[in-house]
Amino acid sequence: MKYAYYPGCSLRGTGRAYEESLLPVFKALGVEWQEIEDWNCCGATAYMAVDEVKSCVLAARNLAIAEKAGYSDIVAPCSACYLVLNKARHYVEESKAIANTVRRALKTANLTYNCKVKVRHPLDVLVNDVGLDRIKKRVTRPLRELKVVPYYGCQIVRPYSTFDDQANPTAMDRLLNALGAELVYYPLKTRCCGGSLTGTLPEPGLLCTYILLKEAIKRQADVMSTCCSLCQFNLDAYRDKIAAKWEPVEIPVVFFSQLMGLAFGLPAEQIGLQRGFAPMKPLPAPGVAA
Amino acid sequence: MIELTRTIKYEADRVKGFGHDVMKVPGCENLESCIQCGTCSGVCPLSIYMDYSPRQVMALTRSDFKNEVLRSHTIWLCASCYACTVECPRQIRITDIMYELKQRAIQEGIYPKRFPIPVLAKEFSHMAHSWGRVTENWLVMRLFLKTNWLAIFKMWKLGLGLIRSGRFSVRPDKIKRRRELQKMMEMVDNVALSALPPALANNNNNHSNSKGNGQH
Amino acid sequence: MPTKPKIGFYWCASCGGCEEAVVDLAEDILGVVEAVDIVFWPVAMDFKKKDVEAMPDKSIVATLLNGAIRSSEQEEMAHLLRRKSQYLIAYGSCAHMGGIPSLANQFSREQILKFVYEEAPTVVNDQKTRPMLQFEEKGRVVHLPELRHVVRSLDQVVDVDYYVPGCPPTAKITKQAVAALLEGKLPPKGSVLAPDIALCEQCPRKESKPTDLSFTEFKRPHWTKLDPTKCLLAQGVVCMGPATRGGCEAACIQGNMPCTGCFGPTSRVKDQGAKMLSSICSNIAPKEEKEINQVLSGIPDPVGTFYRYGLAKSLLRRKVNLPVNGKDAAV
Amino acid sequence: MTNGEWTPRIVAFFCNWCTYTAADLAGVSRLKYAANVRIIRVMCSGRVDPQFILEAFAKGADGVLIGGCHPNDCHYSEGNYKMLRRFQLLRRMLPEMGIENDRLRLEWISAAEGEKVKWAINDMVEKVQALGSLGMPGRFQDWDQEMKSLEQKMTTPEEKEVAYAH
Amino acid sequence: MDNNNEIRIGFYICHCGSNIAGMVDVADVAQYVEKLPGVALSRHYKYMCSDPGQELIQQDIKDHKLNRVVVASCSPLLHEHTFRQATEKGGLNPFFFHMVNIREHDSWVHTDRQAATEKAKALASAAIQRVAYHKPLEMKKVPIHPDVLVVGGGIAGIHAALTLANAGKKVYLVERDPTIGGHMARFDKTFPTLDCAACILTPKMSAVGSNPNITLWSYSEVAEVKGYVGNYKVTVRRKPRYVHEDLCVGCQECIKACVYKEPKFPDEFNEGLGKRKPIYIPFPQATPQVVLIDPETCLQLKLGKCKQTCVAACADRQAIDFHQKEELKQIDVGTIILATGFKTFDAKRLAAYGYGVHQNVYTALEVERLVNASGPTGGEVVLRDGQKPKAIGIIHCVGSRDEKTNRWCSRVCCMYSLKLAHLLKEHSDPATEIYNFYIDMRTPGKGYDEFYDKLLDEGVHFIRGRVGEVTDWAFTPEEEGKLVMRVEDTLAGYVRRIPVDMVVLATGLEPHTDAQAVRRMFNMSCGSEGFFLERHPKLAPVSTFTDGVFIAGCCQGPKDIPDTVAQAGAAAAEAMALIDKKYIEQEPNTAFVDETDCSGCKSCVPLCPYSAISFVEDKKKAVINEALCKGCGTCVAACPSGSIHQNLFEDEEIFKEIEGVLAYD
Repeated sequence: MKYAYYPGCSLRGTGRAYEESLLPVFKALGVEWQEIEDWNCCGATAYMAVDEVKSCVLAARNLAIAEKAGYSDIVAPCSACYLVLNKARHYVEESKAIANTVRRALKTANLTYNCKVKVRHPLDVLVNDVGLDRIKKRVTRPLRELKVVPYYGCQIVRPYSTFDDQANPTAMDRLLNALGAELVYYPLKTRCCGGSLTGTLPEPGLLCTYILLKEAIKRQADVMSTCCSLCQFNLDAYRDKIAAKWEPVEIPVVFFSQLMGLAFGLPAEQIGLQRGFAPMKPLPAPGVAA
Repeated sequence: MIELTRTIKYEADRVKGFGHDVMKVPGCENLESCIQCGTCSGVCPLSIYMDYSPRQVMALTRSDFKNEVLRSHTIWLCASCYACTVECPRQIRITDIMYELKQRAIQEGIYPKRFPIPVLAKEFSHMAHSWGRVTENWLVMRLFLKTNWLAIFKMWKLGLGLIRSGRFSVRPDKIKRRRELQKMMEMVDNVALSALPPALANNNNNHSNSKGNGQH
Repeated sequence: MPTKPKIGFYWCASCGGCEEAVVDLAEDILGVVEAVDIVFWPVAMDFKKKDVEAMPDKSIVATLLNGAIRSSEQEEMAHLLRRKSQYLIAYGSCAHMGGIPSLANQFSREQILKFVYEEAPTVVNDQKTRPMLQFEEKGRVVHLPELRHVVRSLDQVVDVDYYVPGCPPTAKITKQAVAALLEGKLPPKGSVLAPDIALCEQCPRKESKPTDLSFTEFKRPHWTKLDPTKCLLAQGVVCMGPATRGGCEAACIQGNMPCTGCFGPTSRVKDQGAKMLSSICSNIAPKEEKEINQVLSGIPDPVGTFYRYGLAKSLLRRKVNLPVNGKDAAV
Repeated sequence: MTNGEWTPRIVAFFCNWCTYTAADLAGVSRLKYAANVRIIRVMCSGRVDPQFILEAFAKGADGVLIGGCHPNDCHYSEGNYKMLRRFQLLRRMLPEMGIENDRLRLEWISAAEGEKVKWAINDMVEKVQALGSLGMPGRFQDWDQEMKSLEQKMTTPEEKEVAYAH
Repeated sequence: MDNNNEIRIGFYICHCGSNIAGMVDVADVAQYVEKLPGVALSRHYKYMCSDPGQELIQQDIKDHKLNRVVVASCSPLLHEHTFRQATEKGGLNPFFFHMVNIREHDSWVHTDRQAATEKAKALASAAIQRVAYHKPLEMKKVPIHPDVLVVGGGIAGIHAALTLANAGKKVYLVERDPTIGGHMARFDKTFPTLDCAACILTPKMSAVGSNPNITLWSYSEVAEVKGYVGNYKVTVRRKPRYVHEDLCVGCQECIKACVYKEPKFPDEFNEGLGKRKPIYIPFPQATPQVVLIDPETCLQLKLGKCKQTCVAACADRQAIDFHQKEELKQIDVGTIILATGFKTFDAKRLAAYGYGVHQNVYTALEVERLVNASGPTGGEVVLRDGQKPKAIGIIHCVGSRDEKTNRWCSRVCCMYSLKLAHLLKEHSDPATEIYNFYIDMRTPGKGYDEFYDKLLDEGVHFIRGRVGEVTDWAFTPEEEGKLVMRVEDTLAGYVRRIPVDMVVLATGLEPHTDAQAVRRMFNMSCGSEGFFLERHPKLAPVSTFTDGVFIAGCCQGPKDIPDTVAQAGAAAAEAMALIDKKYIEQEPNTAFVDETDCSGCKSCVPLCPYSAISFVEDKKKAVINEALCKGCGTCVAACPSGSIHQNLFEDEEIFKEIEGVLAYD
């Protein structure tokens, strides 16, 4: 099966390390994808604050393009994109009024959307479609000595829990386990990182970030693993400010796909590891730790 | 001298029909069944900074206290993490109600001057609308130009870091068929014209009941 | 010389089988001819409409009319014969319930004409010529009767005294009817002159029907090798016997074919098809929708199966959304 | 027809144990639903003879709603399955006779599901409203209009007195 | 009756105060009906079900020579019986009556007066057309077997069984667990009187054990139920306890002698907080006083290898039998009382409260055992980590009033939380802080609100707010190592973080997981929430839609002990009323075959779920056994030649009803 790939704006900007690591990992596992032709911004949560219906239309255009190209699944790595595309799908299904407007808007571009395309997160694809067995087989450099905090963030499980438990998601836990990493119990795995506020109301946003980083350090993790480009940026980028306000919180924050790349033996710079502000300590050479 | 404000509410302070209007919006219907248990506030990671707790926003909305709700910080503090929506024992889609309230505040221009969130939302939608995609550093620059341009200089270090780590886009990203997208949006406006919301309600002598910020 | 009772025969929309059935009385027909004076029988004797019109009202003791009412001419003749007869008897399934011709009630007049004159595979009619109601040539005007939109049983057009069921009625019930008429031993008006009990009662295969029948499939008789001794329903073939008035002595079953219902329902049933559908479906084995439908797929044409002879007299009479009154073109 | 505006007339056959009781519950709970449905009580949905359905249509119903116990819940073990099987064939046959599927509906409603009575009735009324009137009695009259002129010409006043057998 | 067969119908429409008249123009309906054919008289009256209303019918029958009666009022399920009686008292056969439901099906569910009035006219016209076809009938009488089956040995089952047995009825009491006593046996004290649950329950338990009229089958389940009211045939599955009940004297020597010197396995009775051996008795006052062996942990039963020290200890009593097998018992009873109780909500379903993750989060039932003097800690409040809590939070409504789990209020949690707060306070250091987190405090009941007042006086904190999460991540120094409860104190208007040592979850009550299977077995209904459905919420609260089957206690819905006992008594009384009457009258709605019409096609025979239809070989006709027929009418609908009829639901009657409801335009 070939997946329609929807990168979203942030994977082309601050979150480019996500794409840089995810696509090679997909390739290594034989997952086939094709980027959606002329995709547009999903609207993100900000657009919903301006006009809910337009935000649906924005998202639906992408779904419609994928549907027209005959795809059944669209992969959206950014949690906000994942949520918004899913939300558009739900609204079109549930509300006649919205469905009607969306249909008419799409029609101006000769597009239709019949809710046939499912919105998937790469974690879902990797754990449920590819399967942990196939992933395990591909691991050449198990991450045995690495203590990892699995951080999911909010929008991947909320409000639509399509592939994992809403209160206690485990897909990334299982995935990291398969890579050989040691998991750190982390009760904040779905707590909001404050990402949508940091740019506008720094204090509340930074506090959210600080709590997450502090708790990860307190629980003696080596690295935080995220599955959302906005979470990663937010947790990674404001350390100076947090240090100035509270205390230094030095812990690398990477994408789960980067950890997969490491475990698959891909070179660090090919999977964007150099892009983080808090550098990850290089792993000992294979065999040393094992 | 202590400064006194009126805190009692008279019926004239209500904007009758406001709650009803909100509850008619798709996704906001369940608000009717709120039992004021406070779960939303209990799980909200941002509730520590809110002037009204999410629970209070629900109660005020339902009771037509439109001015209080639209002026509250709460709606802007909502980071849309959906924790309240998922935990609510009445399955009220609180986050979606917050969106609805934000939209109304923006439509009616009720928010603090130079308050960055609505500006960001507008800038974001404008960029998404006209370019089809959003380039984050461009967005942030536009935001600061419109709100607090001095802040740009405070951000120099982050910007530099982004440039160094190759995460800074110099040229904005755009889609090919921008006209197609705009036509779609125009169609939404056409559809919406036939169902315009009631004219902006006139806020009468409202004495905002501003409470101290519940900082931890 | 005492006058013999006057009898008439007439046919409307029918295949001629009923006329054949009268002839099939064989030597007994002579007895009938002996006993009565046939004053009208266009199939066999040369009478004209004007001869009938000339008769005094009620001067015919009984008219046996067969065939459904399909055209204005048939309708007119029904009225005429009604007026001239003391007893008007609907003879055969078509007059009784609409018969096979009333299956046309599933289609509009336009659909039928179009098919017959333009679309049927054997038709060559590039000009799309159709019969006209009126045609004038060299000063002579020819009229054709108009085809009605709706096919009707006789009693949907005029008042009917008795019914002799069957497609065609058997010699036995015809004789019994004529005898009852001549002897004046008639049941209450409106009766069907056949036993008011379903066919199974006289079916030779009754014994072979199990008491725990449940259907897991339906077979079509022309695709199935049928056991000539076993109940046909027990063999998975839709046999209308349980929902059909007896009196035919199970002629079809004797020929190893299922009953198709030509004698119509018992007096206790308003809609023969609905009743048979109810009975058959109740006894289907599966409980899941999908499996039920799988079993029911063995009945590809429910209307044709359950209403083969009685669509005109069914509760709905006709496909309900077909046009009438010249609003033909659409369908 | 309230205020001259057409609204559908729906005949419902509700089983005594589940759906009829659920309709009572809807009443006790003061749920509000469309007034277009007339409920006829039968002991079991298995009692619903397809003749009743056709008769209801023929006598002027725009829709027929049948309510029975949920599968496995029939007070008489399996009466509801018997109705389900008839319903499946009727759903194939009625469209062939020009009656849309939305006009005949089978719902499983347990005694506790007053809300479902409300929903089923409102939903059905909405769907039948969209289909418009079936109006069989009127249609029968329309159909027989084509016989009127001949009938006028051919019958004496006394004959008209005689009611036709149908 | 009358000589000339003229139909003379009396029509009565009831105002039901304003219940009907408020939405239906009753005078207009009466006027409309008066003009319908066959109607001799048409009236509207304030309350038809009142004595004067009924007398009106009786008088009219005499004065106006009525021979049919139609009443348009409430649901026939409510008052059909009343009006049939009135018709009978007026001198007519009671079945010359028909009832029109214009309250539940009309006035209460509509908002447009004109539409509601038109509907009432249509329904009335249907009844008028139908009633003319009614025939005189007689009620069917079914004899009642005097024995009773009580299912479930909690306080409800115990009370019902004792009530019946004391009245001289023979009772079979079937309990799934090894002992009767149910949930109540595990409670420490009962609210609001704080009397000890065991002290008031165990005398009743031993009374059950010793009552000669009660056959107690513990560790048993009902496997099959056949038949109908008055004559149920029930199969009971008796699970093997590997100990002969009649031989065991309850000396418990075997337990002492078990090869396991110390109790090792989680003890079900103490919610797993204590330990037991493979051979055990659930608790000291268990009834019957008989030990049992758990095949999952017993070495002999699991591995086939053990010294069997227990057998030796039992000596010549020879009560232990490792080869005991499951047994099936058949019994005949006339009536059944179901008192199968409830299960508590599984707190793991609410991940936010961390039950099963954080070891110091407890369920209320665990705390009942923890504060009980004969419980695993001897009544001392000691946490799983051995510490004594200094701050305790009790969360109300766990698995109640929540759309995502259970929608309903479990009714007892507020009161038992108050009770536990009191007991925890009593059993802990006086400085211990106890917080109750509630949404709404619900304390209706005799002495209940006074109990709440008492707790307020005792210094227990009450915080109005549903707890958002219980977590172990600390933000402030005083939170380190504690469980933190994050909640909005909705009355103070602040979101608070409260560190505690122990969290108690007041879990709600829900139906047993097998409630659906049980109700199917007994042919009953469940409400949407899964509790057994009563025949009428007000007027028949312990009856079900199946005659002769009654329900009591929490299987019908959450309730406290007094209400449970009251229901159990009521159910016993209902059963006794049937037994002592010796028969039950049933609707004569049976089907019958008209022999002259039947063709013997046999289509109907397999349709009857009660095998009431048989094919009589010598006549070659189908015949219906009236005693077996339950009146569903399926065969009537399916008879292809229209030769089966059903009393009260004749084809013509229904055709007329169809015509009638469509007649009004």
